Parts: sequence; structure tokens; C-alpha cells
Amino acid sequence: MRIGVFVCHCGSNIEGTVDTGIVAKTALDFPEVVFATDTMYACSEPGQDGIIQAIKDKNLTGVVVASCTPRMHEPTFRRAVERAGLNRFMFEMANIREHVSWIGKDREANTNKSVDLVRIAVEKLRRDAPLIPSKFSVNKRVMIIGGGVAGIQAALDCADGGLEVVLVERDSSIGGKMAKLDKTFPTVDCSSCILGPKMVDVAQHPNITLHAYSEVDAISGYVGNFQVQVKKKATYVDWELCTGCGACMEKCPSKKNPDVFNEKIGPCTSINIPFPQAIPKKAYIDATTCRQFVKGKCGVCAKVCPTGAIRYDMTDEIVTEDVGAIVAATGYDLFDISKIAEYGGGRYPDVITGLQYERLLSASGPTGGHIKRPSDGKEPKNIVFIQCVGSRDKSLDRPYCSGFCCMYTAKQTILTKDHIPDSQSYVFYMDIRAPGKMYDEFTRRAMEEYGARYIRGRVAMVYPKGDKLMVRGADTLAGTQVEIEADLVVLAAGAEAAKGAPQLAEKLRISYDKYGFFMESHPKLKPVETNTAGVYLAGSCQGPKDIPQSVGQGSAAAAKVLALFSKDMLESDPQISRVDIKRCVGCGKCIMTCPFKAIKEVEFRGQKKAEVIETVCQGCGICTSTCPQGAIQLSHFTDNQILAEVNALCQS
Amino acid sequence: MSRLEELKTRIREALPGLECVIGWQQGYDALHNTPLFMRSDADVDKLTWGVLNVHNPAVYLPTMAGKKVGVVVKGCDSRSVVELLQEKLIDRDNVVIFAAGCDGVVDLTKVKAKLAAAGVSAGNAEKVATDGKTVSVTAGGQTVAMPLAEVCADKCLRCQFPNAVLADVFVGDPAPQPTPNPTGNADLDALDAMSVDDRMAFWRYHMDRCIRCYACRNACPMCVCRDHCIAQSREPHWLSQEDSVTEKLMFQVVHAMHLAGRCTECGECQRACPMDIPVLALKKHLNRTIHDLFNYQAGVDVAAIPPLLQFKLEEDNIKERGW
Amino acid sequence: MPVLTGKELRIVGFLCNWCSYGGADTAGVGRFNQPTDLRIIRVPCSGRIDPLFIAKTLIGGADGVLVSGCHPRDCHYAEGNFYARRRLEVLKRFLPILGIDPGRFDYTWVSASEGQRWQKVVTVFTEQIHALGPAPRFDAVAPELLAKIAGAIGQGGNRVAA
Amino acid sequence: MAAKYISREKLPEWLKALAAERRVLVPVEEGGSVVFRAYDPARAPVFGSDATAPPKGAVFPASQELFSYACGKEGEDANPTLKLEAHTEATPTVVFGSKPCGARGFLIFDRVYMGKKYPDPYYIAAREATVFVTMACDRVENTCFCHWVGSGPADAAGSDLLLTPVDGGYLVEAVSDKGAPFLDSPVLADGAGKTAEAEAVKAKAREALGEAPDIADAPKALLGLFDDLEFWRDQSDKCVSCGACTYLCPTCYCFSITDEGAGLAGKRVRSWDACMHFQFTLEASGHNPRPTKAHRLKNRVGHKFSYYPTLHDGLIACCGCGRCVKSCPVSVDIREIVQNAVAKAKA
Repeated sequence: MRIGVFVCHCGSNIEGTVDTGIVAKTALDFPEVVFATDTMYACSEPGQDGIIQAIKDKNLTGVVVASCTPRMHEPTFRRAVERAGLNRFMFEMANIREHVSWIGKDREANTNKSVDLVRIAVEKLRRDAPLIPSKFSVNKRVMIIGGGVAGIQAALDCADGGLEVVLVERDSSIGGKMAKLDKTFPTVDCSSCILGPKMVDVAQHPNITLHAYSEVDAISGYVGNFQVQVKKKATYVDWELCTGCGACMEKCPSKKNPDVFNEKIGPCTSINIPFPQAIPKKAYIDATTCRQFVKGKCGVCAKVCPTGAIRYDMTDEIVTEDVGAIVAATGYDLFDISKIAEYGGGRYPDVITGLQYERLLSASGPTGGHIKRPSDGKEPKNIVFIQCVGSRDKSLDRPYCSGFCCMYTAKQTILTKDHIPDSQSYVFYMDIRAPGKMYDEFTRRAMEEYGARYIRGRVAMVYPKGDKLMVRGADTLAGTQVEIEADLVVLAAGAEAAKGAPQLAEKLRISYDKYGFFMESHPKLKPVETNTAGVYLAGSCQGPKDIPQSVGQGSAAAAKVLALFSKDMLESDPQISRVDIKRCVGCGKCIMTCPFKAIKEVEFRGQKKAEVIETVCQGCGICTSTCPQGAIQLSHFTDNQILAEVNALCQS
Repeated sequence: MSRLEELKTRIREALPGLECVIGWQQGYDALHNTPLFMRSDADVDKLTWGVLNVHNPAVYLPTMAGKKVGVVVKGCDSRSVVELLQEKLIDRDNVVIFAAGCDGVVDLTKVKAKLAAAGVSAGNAEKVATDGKTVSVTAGGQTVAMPLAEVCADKCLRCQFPNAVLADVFVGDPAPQPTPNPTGNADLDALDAMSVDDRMAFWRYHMDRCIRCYACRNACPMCVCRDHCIAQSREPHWLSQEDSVTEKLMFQVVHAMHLAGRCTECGECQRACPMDIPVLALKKHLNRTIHDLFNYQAGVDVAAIPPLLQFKLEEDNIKERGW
Repeated sequence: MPVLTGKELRIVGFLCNWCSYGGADTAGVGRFNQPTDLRIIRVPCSGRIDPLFIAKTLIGGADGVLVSGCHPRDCHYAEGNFYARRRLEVLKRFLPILGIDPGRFDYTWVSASEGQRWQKVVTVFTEQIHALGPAPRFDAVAPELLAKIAGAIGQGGNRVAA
Repeated sequence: MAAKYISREKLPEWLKALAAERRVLVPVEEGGSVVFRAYDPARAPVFGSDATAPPKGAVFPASQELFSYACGKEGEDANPTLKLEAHTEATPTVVFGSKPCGARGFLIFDRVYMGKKYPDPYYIAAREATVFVTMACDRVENTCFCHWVGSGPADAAGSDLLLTPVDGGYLVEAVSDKGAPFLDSPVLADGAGKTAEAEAVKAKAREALGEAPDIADAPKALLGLFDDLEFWRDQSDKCVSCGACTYLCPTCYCFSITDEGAGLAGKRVRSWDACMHFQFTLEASGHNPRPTKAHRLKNRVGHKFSYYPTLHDGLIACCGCGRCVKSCPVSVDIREIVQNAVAKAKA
């Protein structure tokens, strides 16, 4: 091998505390180093040209650049050596800026340490092998999991971009949380009026296949070629025949079931279409309450259905969808307010969540848009809103801010005033988080124009007194205790990861945080990517988000999918594990520990062997440290490479 | 019928369907038994059962994969079979496990020491007699009687499973559960009592005479890499072939770490060592760690997953240090 | 010139690329002063770190080894640090029986944003190693110590005396 | 040359005198094993029973640096200068207290490494620098079979001085030219009066071994069984393929060579190799002509009792010390295998 070493000054960033000339000169003493020089800015155009020229002039077959972190410029230099005709993996970096020059001023020690870092880079490079990516075809279909506003947006953007889209929704209708909202902040426009058309677009788009009342059962494959098993849950109604006329709902004798769409503040029938704008507008039977199932006899809906769509014998069905990319847009769920006993949620009917309040405000809600409190149907006059219920609370293991509660509470105080002009809203808050466009103005309007009284402080307890609820709390600005007699208490319940999110993450082989929110690839620079190639995120499944953010992410994820699908063939990252079939004893320990299911068992001349699925392997190397005989080696981070680095540091 | 006779009967019955059945027979002298591969009724006649069956026959099973074989096991040996099954290194359908209650086996090093103390050379052993409590060895015309408890293997002093944890054919009455005897852990206790520096000297002292024969590894039923062990490969190149203490010790670290959570403490590594190096202590120590950390013991549950091949999101017993 | 005699000790770090290597970068970007002893070997994931690398490094003559990965649940590869946590903890508890001070090895979790935490970790760990001093070596055990151990072990007693 | 006598009490004095001028290796007890170590007056040698490991390493170390190299580099010169340094020098050594079989083993080495065709400078230097003061056996063990291979408990072949235990001390005889000068030591007394007693001790030990079976047909028998893999499967069933038998064998002389480099310097190391290991014949392609332990055991026994004697005037490449039997973790008995082979050939 003929190695060239380039030691970067980075202006004075490195040269200020490292003698790069000495580092370069010392590097010449290392094995197989035939050229070494210091350079002003290795990453600059002249710097890169210098490297390329040296590769050509000196017939270099490998390059070490000692400069900044490889997390910054490794791709830059790899492209440069590739332009000079080398394989881009015949390159190593020594990080002598972030790890040396910037963290100490002792020039002697820094120079010495830089030499060591170059030494291990050289030793590693000596054991590098050219890696060549392989190509594979892409199935240009995309699956969107979750039909909330983020998923709808992603589906529509992908479909408009010409892709075939499979949209999977757990409930019987798409729409998600947004469909339950009455109005949206800060414009106070009607939620279903702006969402409805998009839902209809989904239903009518020729490129979109919708699997409602369905869940993802299993996922296999890899970017470009996933196989997803979708479980279509039994609706007991043949949706091919159902016209959504609603005759069944009118006649259904089981009418007192908690209406999930209405956040259980109203009743619904066992056979149900959740709301008038539902997409698809099809009925389904809740078998846990339906008399036909519970008691074994009824059959009313079957009798009244004009198209004969009722199928009591229907069972769950698994369909397999082949797709090339997946967008997870599974949204969020609400914090269970009954967990804070002192607020009385779950005990007092007039302590409700903000989303329940949305249903009370909504014209299509159980009260027809009239605010009537659940206990007695009376119109409340004094309404207390409590912020941060299950948000920003370490004691509940919910230290994060749910983000949108401040804004929707402000909106709800405004709507309350609109509905009941002689009402008074009180808001107990910790801080007001209103950083969006027109957001702060909006909260100010709630206070200044609509007279909502904002009280900075926490509520200690809520207790009933007659038909009222006493809300006792602190006003930390006034430094006093306050007690408010409320007719209705609305809790701004925090956002939590959707139920089943961790299980889905495991199927998708993506990471999730301790709260169950999915992990993006990089919090700043890769917000909708995940660490599994071909799987993207949109909306609140990644963390609490408001509507514009969710829509933005839906579009962003769609853009990522469209970019991915802009190529007919994909290249796999060649920095993956490889099995030495002669050494493998087929014990399968690598298969057990691979987080990506990227290793499979194969038969080779009658013996069990492990085989890496190139396109699935992500290059973590867990298999390599698991295999006792070192038969599976992660390219570019082989045992011998790391041992050579260790030896270089220990023996020198 | 004695355990032995019943074993023989049952093995003879099963033999026609099996490649062979692995057991023990008398070896080159009265004191040394040796593994027996029974392929005929005449072979079965040679089978022995008793305190001299020191070897763990499970070691042969992975090398016979694909063939249907029988194996006669002591309680401890059966744990190795369980572990091999658990790791899918052998196929349950291809192994027939014959077992009987075990009253313990000798540690030949202890027997030789007893003989030496009596001025008798173990190299002249002529006859060995046992009655379950005492072992009497006749050598050079002299008979030395020694209590089994004083010459049995350390593992027997701490035996939890005198009867196989898994068997297809179990003959005779189960052996009674012995009372644990703390002297079975004397080796580890001694190391525990040393300072860290003394332990380094201890290993330096002992590893110096290691001849790198890898008997410890090859006698280990869980060392399934065998021909592909990283101790003797260049790719990867973990060890050089130099006769240095660091290389020799590093191999023991490799062996021990590769056994972490898999070792059943059968003690074959140490028993096999021709240089009497106390290598088992390292594995005992690791087993104790594995037990403390993961409340896990290898070789008792075919369905278990070795603790280092799995994890918990929140570990019960691992606490991160503060900075 | 591996380490500066008298000034530095030989400390080897194994850092995962995604979190801790980035955390060390962040510490650099923030100009957080750190001792210079540590040499970092970059690996993709803490799950790639075979505990035997650490044993090899310590037996090979390093005075200290520091491993750092992503915080649990933050692993770029979802599970690597969970495996690493078990394996590294087992190794840490194994070292003393070999005669290696367990203080010569530590593992921790540092995210890419935790520059200050990294500075703290490096500083504390380096101080810890300096407090322990240069590591004793297996191939250079003092003859007196060896004689003491040999005496304590005594004669095996399983040979017939001449 | 007249025999000498040394009392047990005087032995340390003689050892000290010898150790003053050269390395003296004596068998000492170490953690339950007996190994040859440099003489240390504080550690009593163990002369009673045979050492766990023979003194093979005195002449043929477990690993040995054949040469070291260092590349010099001058700037951008891609072809650095290379400096080689061979290490053939040997330390003058006395191996004191080995049993005759341990010393006899080197006769098998000598024909390989001191032959005309491929003289091995490292071996030759060490062999010539080493003197063997052996101790005749006054008792035998179950594993002893030196008399099978043309040797015996007082075999002087390969030794330079022979000590025979007699009442109160040892009779000391020079049994080679190299050994003769050592009799001049002032520590030694006249041994004329002890020779008869010594002869009786030798005879008694020889008698204790009993009659050796006739294995004259072994070379032919083993060769005849070369392709009888079932026979070898049966013989090797219990073998675990470790290297204890070969590494402890005074006659096993195989080695492997590896280069160990670090940076620009490195060394070539010769180390013991064992034909029982899979790697012994593993080829770079992955092919292995001796893939199973049956193949390998066949080679070990065949080499010792057939191939080697056929090439070397009938000299069996085994000294009958019995270590391979005694130290084998599973008691593989080479005597039994040879006898089985002879019997099978007869049948």
C-alpha cells in the first residue's frame, strides 16, 4: 500500500496548538506512508485538489487526512479520493481538531497526541479493503401508517407525485385527532372544513389504497422492498356493499355505548359510523357491545340494511402489501387524567380533557355544539382550564412539553366566550408557550379581548362543593392562594406516544425514546428520517406537534420518499458485515442479536451457516462482537482493524 | 438391578437406532476411566458407573451433529447437554440422554495428593474400590482409604443437580440432594481474599507454565468454535503464538468471556489441564457475576436465552456510575 | 512517542460514532478543556465493542480504558448499547479477579449534545487513572511478589517425594 | 571413566557450582505440576517422579524468536531499508534431573534438525550448548513403556551424565564425551563402591516394567491401516484434539512459523505446533487434508511408530515416557492403539 497523509492546519484552528509540520514529518516514519504534508485547509477546493494531485503524482492507494471530525468531512474527502480514482473506503481520518487542538493548549502534548491519532488511522487504513456497493431495484409504492393529518398529507403528496400509496388506519375512519377538533388556532377556522376536503381527496385519489380499521401486523424486507402484513380487522359489514346510509345506526338497539370518537362523553350505537364526514363512510360493528355478539341474538341491523351488507361471520383478514418505503404517522394519545387524583379527572364528570371539550364545542359533537357540562347538561358559566396536566412534570415521568396545549386552551377560552358570552374562563398555567407565527398575538387576544383570566400557578386540588367544583391553586405572580368556584374544569392533558407505538417501532426496526416517541435520525438535520433506511416519520409519533408542524412533516416525509424513489436502483451501503463461511459454525448467535434481522440462516453443503442480507444490514457490528470465533466481520471495523489500533496505541 | 446393569439394558435396547452411545469404561489403569463409545453389545459390557466417571461426555455431541447418538450423563453433564440444546448446537431429535443418579466423582488431583501424602505413587494404582462414602485406592501394594467428601471434585461439593436436569432414560432411584459444602468454593474464596496485585502475581505464576495445548478449551463442551477458535487464527488475529504470559492469560480471558452466561461449571477445563492450572476459578467468578447481575444460571432451561445475547431496557442490577 | 513520559498515561477510549464520538466533538466545538491522555478509537456502535478489546488493551499495557456509547434507548442501531451495557458490566466485574484494578476501566453514556458531560467524564476518568498510576504489567510482576504468591500456593503435594 | 558418587546433602552444592557458570534447569514443583526451571537454591528440586513437562523447551523452546527485523525509512522512499537480525546464539545450559526418556527424546530431534540436508542452526546451537544430567528411574509407573521402544529406565542414550539413586545419594556416571569433564567437580566423591548397588537399582526398575509386547510389525501394520478410517474413528473417538500429548512429548518436534509485526519492526517466531490441531494441516484455500481427529491421530501414531522409523533406521519416534497417556484429558493410550493396529493387521 502507498499511503498519503495530509495534516490540516484548519487555518489556525489546528495549527494554533498543534505543530502540523511535525505531525506530517513523523507520519512519514509510519509503515507504508510514502507521502505526508501539512495543508492549510484540506477541505477547501485547493486542499482537495492537492490531495487528488498527490494521489496521482505519488501513486497513492490510500489516504489519511488529519483534520476535523469525520462526522463533518469524511464524505467530502471520500468523494475527493474517489475523484482521484481510489475506492472511497481507502480513506481514514484522524480527528485532531475537536479531539485535540480545541480541547487543550499544550502544544507539545497536542502534537504528540495528533501523531498517535494519525498512527492509528494509518494502521486502520492498512487493513482497509475497497468496498463496492451493490445495486437493487426499488418497489415504488409507499405505505403510510396512520391517517391523521400528517399521514393524509404525506399520502396526498406522494400520490400527487405519482406514487402508489397504501394508507393504513387503525380506526374506521381517517382524520385522526384533527377530525375531532372544533376549530383550529390561531385562525379559528373550522377544523373539519379544512380537513374534510383532504380526506375526500384521499378517498378519491386513484393512487391511494386505503385500509381503514386495519393494523400493521408484521414487516419484513428492507428499503425498496418491504413486505408488510396488514391485518384488516373484522368490521362485520361488507364495505363493498355498505353505502353509509346510517339506517342501521338508527335502528340499533344498543345505543348507550361510550362514543370513542366523542371521547366517551356521548353515547353511540354498536354499529356505528363515527362522524358524518368519515372517510370511508362505512359502518362497523363493535362486537364487544353488539347484542348479536354479546347475547347471540338481535340481527336488527342485518334486517334493516338496504344492501344486505351485514356479515356477522366476518373474521380478521391479513393482506400483504409490497412497498418500497414506509412513513410512520401514528400520532399521539392523551395522558390519562385520572392519574392525577387531586384534579378529580375520572371521578368528577365535570372534569374533562381539552379534547373532550372540543367535542362539546363541535357542532357535530354529542351536544350539537352547545356547551353543556356532562354531569347535568347545564351550561357552565365559570370554566377553569388547567395547563400542563401530564406535561412538564418529572414526578409523572412526563418531563416534556406537549407543545400545543397553551395554544388550544387559548382558543378554547375564545370559543367559550363566543358560545357563552356571560361566561368567565380561568387558565392556570406554568408558562405560556406560543412561539409560532401569530401564536403569541392569539393568546394575548384571548386574555385582552376575550377576558380569559390567566393565573400563573399550579392547582393543588379540585373538589366538589354542591354542584360546583372548587379549584384551589396558587397565584405565584400575586403570591396568593386562589380558590375558584367552577362549573366545568378542562384539563390540558399532555400528549403521549400512541398506544402500541413501541411495538410498531420494533416491527419497523426503528428506535423510540423512553416515552415511546419514535426517534428521528438526527434531531436537527434528519427530522423525518429514521435509522432504518426507507422508513420515515411524520407528525406527532416523533413527539408532540401542532397541525402546521404535522402537515409540514407529512410533506417532508413525502419529499423524502419521492427523492428515494427518483432512482430506479438503489445502492446498498457496503460498510456491512460479512460472513467467513469457512469459520462460521452456524450457531446463530449473530441472528439472535441482530437488531435489524439482517442475518439469516442458510444451508451450505449440508451445514448451517449465517448469511448477511446486504440491503438490510445497517453496519452496527453487534454481530461481530457476538460471534465468538470472529467469523462475521463488519467491513471497515474488523477485529483486526480495531486490534491494530489497540496495538498501535499499546506497543508504540 | 443395579443402576449400571439397568443402564446397560436400556442402552442395549436403544443401540440399534443409534450411531453410538457415549459413556465411560476403565482406562489404562484402575484409577483412570476413559470415555467409551458404544457401538456394539460387547462395548456396552464395558460401561462403568461411579466415582471415576470424571469426564463430561457432552463435549462430543456437537462434533457428532447430524447423527443420532446416545449419551450417558451425570447431573452436571446433563446441564451441558441442555446448554447445547438451548444454543441449537445439537438437535433434540438426534440425542438420547441416558442418566442415573450421581453420588459424586473424584478429583484425581486430590486423590493423587492423598496418595502422595501416604507415600504412595498414583502412577502405580492397581485397584480402586468405593462404597459411596469412601474411596480406597491400592497402589504399589498399599491401600489408602480416603473419604469421598475429601477427594471428590469441587463441583460435587456444591452440586445442585445430582440427577440429570433432562433425560430420556433415567434409571434407578434419584440420588439424594447433597448438602452444599463451602470448601467446594475454596479456589474462588482464596482469590477473593487476595489483593488485586496479588491476583496479578497469581495468574502470572500459574500461566507461566501453560503449554498452550488448549486442552481446557477442547475439553469444554461449550467451546463449540473448536477448529475455528480465535486463539489460533490470523484473521482475526487476537493472539500471537508467542510463549508469553500475557498471550496465555489473554486466551483464558477469551475462553472465560466467551463462556459468560453459558458455562455450567462442569470443571472440564481445569480437570483437562495437564499442567494443573486453576483456570476454573475465572469461570466460577464470571458465573457468580452473571448470577448477581441477571439471576441466571446456565444449563437448566432449554428455552432460556443466554443473558449476554439478550437485554432488558431497564437492567435490574446494573447501575451506571456517576461522574 | 506514544504518551508524554511523566505527564500522560496511556488511556484508550472506544466511542460509538453516533453519540459519544459526537459528544466529544461537541466538547471540542465548545472548547471544553480536557486532559490530553485519552486516545479515541471510533467504532460504529458500543455494541461493536467486544469486551475482549478492553481486556486486550489493558493486558497489552494501557493504563486505562474508557468506553462510551449512546444513552440507553438512544442507540442509533436501537439495541447496541443494551447489549454493550451487559457485556461491559460483566467485564468490569471480571477484571479484578484477573488482577486488574476495576478502576482502570469505565463505561458510560454520552450523547452527541453532551459536550460538557464528555469533558467531565474525560477529566474525572483521567484523574482516576492518574490516581491509580501506571498499570502494573503481567509480564513484569516483581520477583518478590511472585515469590510471595508461590510461597502462599505452596507445593502441590501430589508428587511422591524423592 | 570411573564413576563418582554424590550424597543428597551435597547435591545443592554441586548445583550451585554448575549454576555459577551456566543456566541450570531443574525440575521443580509449580502449582501441582513439575516443570523445569532455572535452579534457585530456595526452591528444592523434585527428583522423585518424572516431571509433568519434559525438558524439551531447554533446546526447543515453546516459542523462539528466529530473527527480528526493522525497516528504516527515509522520507518518501517507498522501499525502506531492511535490517535483519538472526538469533541463533544459545545459552550454555545443564538440564539436571530429567529422566532418561526426557533426554532420549532429542535423539529423534537430532535426526531431523541436525541432518545434512536441512541443518537447523537454532536447534544445533542449543543442542550443543546443553548438557543432560539425567537420573535413572528407580521405579516405574503404569504409564511407562520405554522398554517398548528400545529404551529402558537407565537408558543413557541422549544423556551426558547419568545419575542412579543409591542409598544416601547418587552414583554419577559420564555417558558421553560432553559429560566426562563434569566428573572432575570437587564436589563429587569416588563412586566405585556404589556401582553394584546402582546396577541393582537399574535392574530392579527394568524388571518392574515387565515384558514388552512385540510391536516389530507396527510400521507395516500402521501403514496398512492408512485407509481404514473406521479403525481410526474407533481409536480417536474420545480424543478431543488438544495438544497436550504433543506439547508434552519429548519427541514431538513440529513447529509453526508466524511473523509478528508492530509498526516498522517485527519478528519471526517459531512455536511448537501440534498435529492434533485442525490448523496443523489447514491450507490457505480452506482445504484440510486431515479434516478430522481420526486423520490426525492416525498421523500422530503412524508417524511415531511407522513413518519415522521407516525413514530413520527403525528408530521409533517415541521414548515411552507415557506423558501422552498420563496427561491426556481423556486417557487416550497410544500403546493400546499400536497394539490394536498390530492385532488388526494380524487378523
